[in-house]
Amino acid sequence: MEEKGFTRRDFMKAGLLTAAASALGPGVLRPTGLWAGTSKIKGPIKVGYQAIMSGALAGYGEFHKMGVIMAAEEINASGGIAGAKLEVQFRDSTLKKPQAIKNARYFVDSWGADFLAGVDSSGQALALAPVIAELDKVIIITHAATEKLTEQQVYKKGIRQIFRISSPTYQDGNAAAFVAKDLPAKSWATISPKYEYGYTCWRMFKNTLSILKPGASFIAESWAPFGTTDFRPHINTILDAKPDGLYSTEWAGELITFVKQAKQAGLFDKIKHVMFPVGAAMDVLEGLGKEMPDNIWISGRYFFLYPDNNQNREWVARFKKRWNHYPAYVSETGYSAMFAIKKAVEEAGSKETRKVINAMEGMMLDSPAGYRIFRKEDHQAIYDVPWGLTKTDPRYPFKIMGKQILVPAKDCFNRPPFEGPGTKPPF
Amino acid sequence: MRKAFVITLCILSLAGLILLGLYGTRFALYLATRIMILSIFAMGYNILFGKTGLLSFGHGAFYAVGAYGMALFSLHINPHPLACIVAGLCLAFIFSLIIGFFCVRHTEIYFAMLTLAFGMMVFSLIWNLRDITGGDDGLVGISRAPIELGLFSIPIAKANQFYFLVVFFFVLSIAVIYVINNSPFGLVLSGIRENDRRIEFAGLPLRKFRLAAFVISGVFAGLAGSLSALLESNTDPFSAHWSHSAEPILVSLIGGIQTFTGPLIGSVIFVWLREIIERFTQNWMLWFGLILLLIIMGFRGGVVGVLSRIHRIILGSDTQSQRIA
Amino acid sequence: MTEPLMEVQHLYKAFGRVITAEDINLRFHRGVITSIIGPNGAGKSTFINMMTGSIPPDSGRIMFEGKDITSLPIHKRVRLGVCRSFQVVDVFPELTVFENVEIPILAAQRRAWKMFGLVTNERSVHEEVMEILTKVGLDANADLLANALSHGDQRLLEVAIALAARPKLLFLDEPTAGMNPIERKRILQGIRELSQEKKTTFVIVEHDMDIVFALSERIIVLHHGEVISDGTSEQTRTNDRVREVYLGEEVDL
Amino acid sequence: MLTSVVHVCLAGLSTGMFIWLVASGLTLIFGVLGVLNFAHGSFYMLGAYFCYTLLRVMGNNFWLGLLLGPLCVCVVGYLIERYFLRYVYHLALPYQLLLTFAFVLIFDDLVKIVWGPGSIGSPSVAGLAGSVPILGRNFPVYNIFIMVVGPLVALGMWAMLERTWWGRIIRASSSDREMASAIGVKVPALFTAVFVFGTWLGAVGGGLAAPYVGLLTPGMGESIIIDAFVVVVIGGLGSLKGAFLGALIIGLLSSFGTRYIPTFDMFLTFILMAAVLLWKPEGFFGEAK
Repeated sequence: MEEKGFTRRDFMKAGLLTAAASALGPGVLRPTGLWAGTSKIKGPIKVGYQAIMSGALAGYGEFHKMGVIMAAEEINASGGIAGAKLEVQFRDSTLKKPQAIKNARYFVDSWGADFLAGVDSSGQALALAPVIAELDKVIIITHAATEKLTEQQVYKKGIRQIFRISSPTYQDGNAAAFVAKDLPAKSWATISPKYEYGYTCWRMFKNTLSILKPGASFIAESWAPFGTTDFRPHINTILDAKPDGLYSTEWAGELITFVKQAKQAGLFDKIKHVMFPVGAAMDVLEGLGKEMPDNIWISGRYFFLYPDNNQNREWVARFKKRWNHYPAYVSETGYSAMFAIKKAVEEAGSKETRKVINAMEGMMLDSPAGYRIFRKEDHQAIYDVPWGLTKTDPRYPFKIMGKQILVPAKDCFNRPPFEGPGTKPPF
Repeated sequence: MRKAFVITLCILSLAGLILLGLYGTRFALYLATRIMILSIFAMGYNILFGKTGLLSFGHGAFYAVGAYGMALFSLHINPHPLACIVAGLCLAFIFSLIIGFFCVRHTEIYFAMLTLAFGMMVFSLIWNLRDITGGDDGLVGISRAPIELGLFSIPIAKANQFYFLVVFFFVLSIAVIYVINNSPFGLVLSGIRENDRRIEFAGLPLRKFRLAAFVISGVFAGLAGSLSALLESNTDPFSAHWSHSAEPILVSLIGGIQTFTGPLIGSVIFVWLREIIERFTQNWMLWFGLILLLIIMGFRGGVVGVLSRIHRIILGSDTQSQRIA
Repeated sequence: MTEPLMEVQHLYKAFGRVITAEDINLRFHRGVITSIIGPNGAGKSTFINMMTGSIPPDSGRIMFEGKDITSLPIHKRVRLGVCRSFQVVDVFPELTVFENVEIPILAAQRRAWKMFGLVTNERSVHEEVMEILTKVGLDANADLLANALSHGDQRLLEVAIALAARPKLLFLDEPTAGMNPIERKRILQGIRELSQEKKTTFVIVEHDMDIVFALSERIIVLHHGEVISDGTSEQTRTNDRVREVYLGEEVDL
Repeated sequence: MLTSVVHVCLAGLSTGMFIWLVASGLTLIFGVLGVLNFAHGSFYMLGAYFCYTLLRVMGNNFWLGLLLGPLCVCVVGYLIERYFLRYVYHLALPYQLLLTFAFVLIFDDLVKIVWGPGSIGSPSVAGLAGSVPILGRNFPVYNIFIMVVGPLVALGMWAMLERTWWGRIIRASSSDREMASAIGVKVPALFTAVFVFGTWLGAVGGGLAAPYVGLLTPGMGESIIIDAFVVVVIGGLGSLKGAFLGALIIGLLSSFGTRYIPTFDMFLTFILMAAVLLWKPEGFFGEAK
């Protein structure tokens, strides 16, 4: 009961702060030099950031870097973190776990990092957990989505150094089910990646949707191995099953390939309700351009047209000016991670791990994606990301998220203690 | 003279390893541990590659099998590190025996391709048998429980404690591999590399010897894998991938294929060089590729080969007695 | 007479339409130096290959010391005592001369599987190696790499490796090819001496008729896979079919 | 049911032909030069990127890009053979494999540096876009195009090798290098020519792949090279006929495997590869050793 109470209080706090912030208006995140006068922290604040920078997913590393570098520039231009300079070093995480561990150890033990951030792969994030406990530095995960990280490693095992600023599989699985329940589709199928991320999201989607809409059926699954370039056999599997709706957690280049091949096979004509939980990623939208069909449900960890407020609009404009690019979701999470560090250090008045953790637990962060609260129990950032339908907009050379539905994070994120009744949506 | 020199060098190296363990920073210890694990992998592999002359593209599978065997035993049966390592070795032994039984029927490119196929089968199994292996997440939460030895127990949880456990296995492996290389059996393996047909006419069962070399190298790969699972406290399915199988080949090549110390020196350079490259660029593949190119085009004997050539020139000694076992 | 060392019964082998062994029936007795001759393509190499296990016969039986060895693999025949040398140099090129001979002796002394123990400690093996090297006159070159030897010495080494397997029956495939007269003399002398020890029985395939007639106590002539003559050198010289077969060729019988 | 089987078949055939386009050059190079070229995947990648760039420069003319792009890659292939590979022919297998592996690393990063790390969506080909209905389900025109080009390439190579003076020389040199040079064939020059031709085939495969896969990524060669290896192996190393058949089998196997035995799709491919190596290592059309 008490744990539930915490949650409620956090949300109330969030609500209050949201109100307060909107009263203050935009520009909360603007560099102001406000901290120039506060107590100084010794030496620069060093952040070791790792992401995939080679191979087929190298584009993600690039997007991470854009957001992080821009944040560092803004923070340092306005007097740094409590007077201390923010320094960031990047390393290629590849997809292999030993590489991620070596990077983390290098950052902390050799380079002297005060914070770690980044990480794309869920497997790597899980492998890093015990290492983080040993190194005793705060890490902010900006992409890896596995719910096991926060539920098991942080909540159950108590590795409090781990925080996640990006939305987890809940957004891809549970939130999708909330959207799907209002669609006329009754039978669902999936083409998803043949690894844990794909399996987990589909399981979550199925579980939640079958509670929300008892008549729903799940009739076909086809799993595409990592690096699939030919989705036609998978598409055939789905077309044979004739479902009303298709749910697919394919992402990055594979989603581009899949959409193109599905379009050729006429999949979008036969299946009217299609959901891509990671379809709102910039690389996918830009890569597909006009070839992305209209009226597909897409979401992501952040979409640059949401929230539709001045703060986000200005941030996107700044980003576009700096990089000649729209921010991808990892750009936003990377950017916000730097500001999360800034805020936590300044609130703690120290970069000491214990104090920073205490400051960050339950901390509210105002960010381009809106208000985030780091849930105290599992250190998962709670923030809302919309689902929406793709549509053509003459202002952009690619499809954007048109009609948007917001499933509030508090309604679709699993809740501590993560087991037993009332911990999984719907509540 | 020469023998005394080698013995002095060995003692100095061991002293260096111990001093590093006592006074090294945590990152230095970590890198050194990884170098030693890679060395065990590469030196074992070189029994098959450098000694017997068979190029395998599937030994990553045995590394992975060792790691998963160790991890499964630790998570489900008993976390005693030595028991877990033995479990990993047993599983690696069984796998290399079965896979080797098929693979040693061929040599050269056919052997390489067969090992590639079997290695990727293991990779695919690890990836797909999620209930057992955890899929791409791997097995996490492998603890470094203290080694209980009846009356007393040795803790290995801390980096420097674990370092000494790896040093123990590292030195043991070097000794065992040295003896195997210089045993009658090792001489037969050299004979197989030089002229496999003639081995049969010497009255020796060629395939059985090949299989034995295959299994020995597989078991050392398993040892390396199970130590790595303890080090990183998780298992990685990519360790069974062919690209990981290529690592001991690269290492041997950098150090020198047909030398005893080649894989060892190669491991040091491989890990260290990559660490250095990664400090100034994220395009490490480009630089690594260029260095590889340089080695193949210019320094085919590897570092050890080049060093011994220099050594020979300085001493002006004859070419025969300078070959390293 | 005593039981033959090796007995070949109704041996038949064909490659496609080419018959390389046509109902061959032969007996080899202990201590008799036998030569097999015949024009090119007579089936001499195939015969050796079948005897030593490289090629299985299509039909027929091979008995060695009363045991059927027709389907035994090469190394098991060697262990029983059937061995051969090769026409082209076939040594272990990057090993020393000593090690070249050491390998078959390790096998003969059943020490080849020993993994834990240095090979340098194998005293009894070393003695036997030096014994054989002395016999063929390579003892001074023991520490050289095999491919550093002259061609003639490599041929000697070839024979030494074959001898090291302790063969009871040794097939020598053109043992003197590419040797100079001095080396040739040495090897012939060696063969004769070894034969007199009665431990090894030699069967030689040779082109050089001088050697054949100087050395052999028995000569077998093969032609198109058939035995057309089998007897002493005198019998061979006077055999009509042999003369017929060799008529078109520049061979001085 | 019928629709399903037919479409699974069609998907398998087009996948097979797609792999064949890459494997053809690989198997030719192996057959003649005896080198298993890891970097073939890089030629495929470079082919795709060069074609794409030229296509962009020259007003979206796919055919002009496909004509000129692979020629640029041929220059790369020439340099590699002439200044690197030539010096390792006499060396053991690992040196050859690792030399070509080094180029994989180098080209993967070079592409990332030159063209950017992100994936690039490739435009569809005018005239070959869209799809046609077959038994009530659409099938892409471009796949049909690939299914036509594949056999044409095979036929062209067969004609070249079996019917021309060049082909005879190539076959002669691959079976006996010394003999060929004894009768006056300039073997090194011939090897360069064959390597460059193989490179061209790989690059054309890449150029054709971009619209097929729909996207270009750094490292795209690595996913295809293993498939191509498998095809070359089960076809019998160096046999063109075998590789063609092997590609069809692998294509169909992966298509039917994905549809009907989805858990072990990748496993099946490697089981087949191992089985062929064990029972018929010379491939479907190879001669016994």
